[in-house]
Amino acid sequence: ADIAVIGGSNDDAFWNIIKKGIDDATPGVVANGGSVNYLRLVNYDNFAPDVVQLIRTAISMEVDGLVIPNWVPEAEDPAIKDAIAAGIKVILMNAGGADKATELGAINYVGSDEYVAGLAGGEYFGKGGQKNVLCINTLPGASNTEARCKGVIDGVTTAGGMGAQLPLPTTSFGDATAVAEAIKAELLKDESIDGVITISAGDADSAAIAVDQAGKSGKTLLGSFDMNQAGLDRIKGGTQAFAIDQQPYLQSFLAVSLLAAHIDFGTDLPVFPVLTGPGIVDASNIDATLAGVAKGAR
Amino acid sequence: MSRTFSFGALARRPEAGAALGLFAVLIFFAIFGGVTFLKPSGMASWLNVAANLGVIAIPLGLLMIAGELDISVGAMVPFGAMTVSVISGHYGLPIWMGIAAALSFGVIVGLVNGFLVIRTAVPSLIVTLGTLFAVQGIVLGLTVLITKSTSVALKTEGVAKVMFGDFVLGGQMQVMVLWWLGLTALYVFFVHLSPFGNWVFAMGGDKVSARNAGIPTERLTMVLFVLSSTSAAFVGMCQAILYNSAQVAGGQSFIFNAIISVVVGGVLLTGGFGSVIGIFFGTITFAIVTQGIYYTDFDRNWSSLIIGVLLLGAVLMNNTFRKMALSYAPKKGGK
Amino acid sequence: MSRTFSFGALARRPEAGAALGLFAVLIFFAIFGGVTFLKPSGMASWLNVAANLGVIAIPLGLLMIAGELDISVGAMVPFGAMTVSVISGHYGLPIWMGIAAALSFGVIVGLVNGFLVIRTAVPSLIVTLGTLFAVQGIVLGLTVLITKSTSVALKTEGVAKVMFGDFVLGGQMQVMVLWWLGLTALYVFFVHLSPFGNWVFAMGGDKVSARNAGIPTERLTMVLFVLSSTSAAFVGMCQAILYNSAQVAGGQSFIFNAIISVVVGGVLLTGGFGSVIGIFFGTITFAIVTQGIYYTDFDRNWSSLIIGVLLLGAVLMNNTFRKMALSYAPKKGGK
Amino acid sequence: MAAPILALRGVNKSFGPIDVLHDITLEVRAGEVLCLLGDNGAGKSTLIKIMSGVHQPSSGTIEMDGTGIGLPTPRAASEKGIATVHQFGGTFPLMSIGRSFFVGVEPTKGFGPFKVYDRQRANDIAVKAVRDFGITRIDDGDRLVGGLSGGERQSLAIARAVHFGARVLILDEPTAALGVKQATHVLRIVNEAKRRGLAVIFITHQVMHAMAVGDHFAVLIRGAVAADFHKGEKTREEITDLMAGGASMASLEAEIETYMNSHGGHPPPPAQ
Amino acid sequence: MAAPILALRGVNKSFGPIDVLHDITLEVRAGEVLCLLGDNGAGKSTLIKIMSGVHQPSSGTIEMDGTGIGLPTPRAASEKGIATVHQFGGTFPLMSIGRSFFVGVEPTKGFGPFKVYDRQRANDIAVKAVRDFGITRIDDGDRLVGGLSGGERQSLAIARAVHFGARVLILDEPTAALGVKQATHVLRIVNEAKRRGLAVIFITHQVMHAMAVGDHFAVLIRGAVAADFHKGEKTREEITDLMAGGASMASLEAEIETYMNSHGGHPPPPAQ
Ligand SMILES: Nc1ncnc2c1ncn2[C@@H]1O[C@H](COP(=O)(O)OP(=O)(O)OP(=O)(O)O)[C@@H](O)[C@H]1O
Ligand SMILES: Nc1ncnc2c1ncn2[C@@H]1O[C@H](COP(=O)(O)OP(=O)(O)OP(=O)(O)O)[C@@H](O)[C@H]1O
Ligand SMILES: [Mg+2]
Ligand SMILES: [Mg+2]
Repeated sequence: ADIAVIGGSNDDAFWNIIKKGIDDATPGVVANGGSVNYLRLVNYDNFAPDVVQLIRTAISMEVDGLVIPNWVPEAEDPAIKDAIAAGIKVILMNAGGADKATELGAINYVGSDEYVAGLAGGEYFGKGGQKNVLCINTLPGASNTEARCKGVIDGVTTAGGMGAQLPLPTTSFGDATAVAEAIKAELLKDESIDGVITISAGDADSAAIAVDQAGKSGKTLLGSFDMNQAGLDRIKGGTQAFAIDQQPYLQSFLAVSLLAAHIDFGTDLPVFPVLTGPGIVDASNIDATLAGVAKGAR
Repeated sequence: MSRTFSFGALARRPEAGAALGLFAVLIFFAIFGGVTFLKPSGMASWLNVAANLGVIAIPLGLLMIAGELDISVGAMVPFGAMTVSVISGHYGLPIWMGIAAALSFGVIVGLVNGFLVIRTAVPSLIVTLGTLFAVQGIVLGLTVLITKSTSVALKTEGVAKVMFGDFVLGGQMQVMVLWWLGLTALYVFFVHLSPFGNWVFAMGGDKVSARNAGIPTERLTMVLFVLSSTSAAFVGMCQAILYNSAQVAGGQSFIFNAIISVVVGGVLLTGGFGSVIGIFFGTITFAIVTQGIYYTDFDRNWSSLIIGVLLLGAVLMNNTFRKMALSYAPKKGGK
Repeated sequence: MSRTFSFGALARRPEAGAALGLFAVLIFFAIFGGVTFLKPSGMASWLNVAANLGVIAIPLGLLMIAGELDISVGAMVPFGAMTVSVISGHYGLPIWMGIAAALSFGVIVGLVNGFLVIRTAVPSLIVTLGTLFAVQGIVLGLTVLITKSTSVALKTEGVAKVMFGDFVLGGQMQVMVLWWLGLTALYVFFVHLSPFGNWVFAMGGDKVSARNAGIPTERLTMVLFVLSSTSAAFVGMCQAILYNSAQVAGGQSFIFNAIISVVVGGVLLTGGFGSVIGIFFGTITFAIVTQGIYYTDFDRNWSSLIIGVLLLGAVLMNNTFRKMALSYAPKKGGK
Repeated sequence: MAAPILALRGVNKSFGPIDVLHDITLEVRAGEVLCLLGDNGAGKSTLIKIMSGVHQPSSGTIEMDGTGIGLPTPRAASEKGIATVHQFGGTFPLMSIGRSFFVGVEPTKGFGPFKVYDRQRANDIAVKAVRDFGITRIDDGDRLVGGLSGGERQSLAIARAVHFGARVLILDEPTAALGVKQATHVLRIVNEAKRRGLAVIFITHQVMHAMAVGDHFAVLIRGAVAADFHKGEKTREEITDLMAGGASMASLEAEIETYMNSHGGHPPPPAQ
Repeated sequence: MAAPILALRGVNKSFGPIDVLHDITLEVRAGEVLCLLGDNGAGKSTLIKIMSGVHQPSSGTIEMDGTGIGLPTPRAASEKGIATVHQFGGTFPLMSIGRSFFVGVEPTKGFGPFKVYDRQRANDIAVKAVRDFGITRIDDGDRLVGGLSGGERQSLAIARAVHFGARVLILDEPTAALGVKQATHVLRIVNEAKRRGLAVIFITHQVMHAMAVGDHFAVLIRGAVAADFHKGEKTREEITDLMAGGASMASLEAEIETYMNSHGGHPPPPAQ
């Protein structure tokens, strides 16, 4: 089966782990005479139109199957319906959810949900007794990052605390110091902040410094969405509380394998939806995670 | 027109380099991208990208021919999208009101840019960098203030949907492609056939002399800035209607992409030289390069490198052609 | 020096507008930002941002004084960070090798930029836009090829950590602040006291005349491009050491931020006018505006708007001062 | 005799605090060449910019055929038949000869909203005008102006003004950068324009050129008309003195000779 | 007699396929003014650019004091005592008078790596040099060049060349944009330089200026030396003809007079 997978930007670490899952699933597809094509956004600047453009590109390639995150339902749904109408089998991955899959006629949903992942993070803070959590959004306005922060805020609120989002202007995107100093400033200004979570693993590097600089190590817990080596090192060293992991490797590996088997052999998985996360990586499971990281799968 | 064919006359046209570049890129991807790349559905894939970019690139290119630059288009795309979504999506007012508002804001920002450039002698790169940030701030601030969210849904039906945000010709091609072709034809008429175009070139060549020659340079500057920011707002608006939603973020990639298309299209950054057809070719070239890579087996991670090398190559080629144009003398035997 | 104080002489210095702007911004945030903003920890917050930006902004400003522009710094920051992380983090080679490699790549990209600008008559905006994309592509492609990831961790200890990526003076201030102050002093010496600086101004004023006057303009252009891209690689390298990790993405904000700082600092985009101290003030002003907002109660969503308005205001103010400088005549009673 | 085509009455001009022109009254008649003389910075260019609609006078009036008019823009001036070649610029390096010639007054064909620029006609007229001017090497109106020599470009600008100068032709130092042959061409053109009944205003720093074509001379000194006289009313030496801003100078050659002698200058070595 | 300070022997120069200079042989001696004459585009500026290190000859040699030298850069030329005022540019509008004067040869004080630009000395020397030139309105070396008039700027550029021109001073159309008074100043400077024993190369399109200072004349026609003669060897009319590129022309005034008459030109209207 010829399968197209649509994914996030080239320089986004998360979507490179997705690529690892795809690469590992590809030999199986190729062995049965198929191919896998990973279509990625160049950047998140023109998000919805670019995603839809990729769906259309996949349709034009006349693939048999499509693995697609449903990030912006209003925009993507018509295109996904067109794909299904053109006879393409679709699996939603990473974003969308079971209800959406049913509604669109996709064969399954593999993944987690940005909002649910955020919720899990918020609850983790709540359990730890954190009362005032700040969600650092370095890409304000993008729907996936907004959903993450919204989930965190809702999670903390249900647990009896409160949360807020800190949107950073584009002038600080990619400048680790500007991000760090912005977080530090907020921590200095509002003494009661006892939890900080960043929407990406890279921003957590800045946040860790900011917490330290504000003199609040130990008092303010740090969490992050997604993870990188430096973040895991911090978790192991105790300067970061946790990272929310969607286990992206599983998402793409399972989605591609399930879809190929469905098209080639007519198999169906009774599990619906297939949830790969959110998994929380903290001191309790850090060693196993580090082993996976070494192989590029986490 | 009535002259006989001459290779020299052809080579010194501003679009000569761009046409060659387009040709090279087409061949390249036809070989490495396989047959789907050239099938109607494959063509639609890069034509759609080219259309959205091209509607912005042509007026931006005219500004560059006139010696100015407009960075603020990067904020006008989300501004246009958000305006129509807030008015017709969030408030549920008629879609025509949203469209009118989006375009009016385009006109207003263009007037502000033009006014600041004319009144202060500040280079337009800096002025529009200022309005870029200001408009970004306004879009984010107002949207959150009004809708408590940064993403607003919009449902459009009827004529407006068909006119601005639908697929045509077999459901593959965005209606934007038709707008793009129509607008390109209009621009070609105005820039290369009507007297108006001559003024733009004269302004880019030497602004003081142009004014002394009786050209209303200030009004023309205004018109060009209005054209570019309204076009950007128009693209944003159509995207919101097509994709049924608008996000606050985004649009910034249009800045560099449009500049690249214009320069690949043979326009001189310092003004006074270029053509609409060249920009048209440049936009298609850019779209083919960015989309074509999906049809090949190349590692996607190298796409930025390919774009960078393409840009440098195109600029060097255009440079060669421009030198040919300047040193061109009609007779072979002539002194 | 030996003259008596003169308000006129003060007002016509390139940094006059920048100094006034800095003063205005300081007062503004001292009022709205409360006392934490001016405490050592608060000051460190904007000084750190200013330092990272300033190390890039000054050489970029010199390029702008010399009539050129370098957009590729936006890719050099992640390039520098990634080089040191891959070499000393991924491969585990000595940190000094990573540092040397990062700086060498800065030199190489600078040489490529300079060479292309000198050899082809293409404006440096376009040339460096090309290298921006090319370097971005190389960083992404190579990093993924080598490390299978886009984020690489780096653990540094000992002298290198202290020298490049640590906190000093009570643990609040990045060591980069010291680098920045030291480099600024060096630049002030070279640009305003040594003969070298005169050459930069002459080049920006009229390149052909400068060459005819015996200034080695080509070598100078090379040096300036090398300076700017190496400085950007240096900042990236230091950030990687400080934050123990490097990402492929990011760095692009440095482009516009540095240009804004330079222009707010009173440098003329068209070349030939400006000062290092002005850029220094401009950088601090920019850092205060972007960081100061976190100490106030303003809605963070409006920060872009505030930055845009600041930029426009500063540019207009500088314009006024420049006009004063040109029309300045020494004697009040003089004809 | 007839009323002057163009007249300034009590015109003042200041840029902010700087007064550049004081109370200028000047007339120019059909078939007459008015030479505007004066030192660097005397205000000659500013004066003719007022007559060509580039600047507005701070006070005073402009009259055409005896009635007061306004010249709010360069376009208004050219519509009234006043054509000007300014001191700097005037051509567009990257435009074709035809387009450059017709900038701002493009010839069109077709009708209504479908009026299109008539490239063929523009090229033909431009090439003819330039060739009439003695530049016979130009025969293709599509050639870019940037490929022409400085003298050819200057000739193009003057040919353009002559072509559109229906009634008044203003030339600001048209011969400054030209060689002897080209300068002679320009002087010939000035005479030809005069013969056709145009009023010509001619600015130059070269006494010889002024004497060769001028009928009427006006000398500006520090923004005021210091002298206004007709051909034959003053000697060449007097005119030279006036052009030098009123400083009394002996004849140029004589002065230098004296200077040399008084300094014991080395005489030129004999020929080898 | 002494060997020429500077000599070109069989110099050719082409830009790509375009031959601009053919086999030029030319000498200039101490205390002598060589006037370089010729039509627009004859190659005068190209020739002096070779002598000032801007361009390299395609073939041929440059000799100084009888020995062959190379002038690879403008800096090499100025180190050998050759100072040039080029036809266009030469000053920097946004720089101070002092800095602009010393561009490329900044005076320093201090020692070793701490040599700093000596602003006070640069300003004093620059102001004095310009004032010696007759521009007495300038008394502050910190003023920006952009605030000076065109004539003042040109004077600044020439003053600079005179100051640094240790042995050879080259002036490319220095009087083209100048008023009569300023032009006289320049001619006086040329004579002063000659008196001090400098060799001067002077390019002009104005016969009168050439005759006023020249000891030795070289005429370029289409890139070749068409005539090379000394003061008094040719009449003014002959020189004018040569300057016009060899076209035989009657005296300018006479020619125009004739033209007028043959066209029945309107005589100037009588004085009012
Ligand atoms: N736009 C302006 N703003 C301020 N001052 C000006 C402006 N234009 C001209 N001036 C001043 O007015 C005076 C007269 O300038 P103008 O150009 O008319 O002189 P000119 O007689 O044409 O001199 P030249 O023979 O050198 O061309 C000069 O001192 C000049 O600096
Ligand atoms: N860099 C160059 N490349 C190609 N051609 C050139 C270049 N520089 C000069 N030329 C050509 O060489 C010829 C001589 O030019 P040059 O400037 O030496 O003339 P000139 O005698 O100084 O004329 P003018 O009196 O107008 O200043 C011209 O035809 C010119 O177009
Ligand atoms: Mg003038
Ligand atoms: Mg010349």
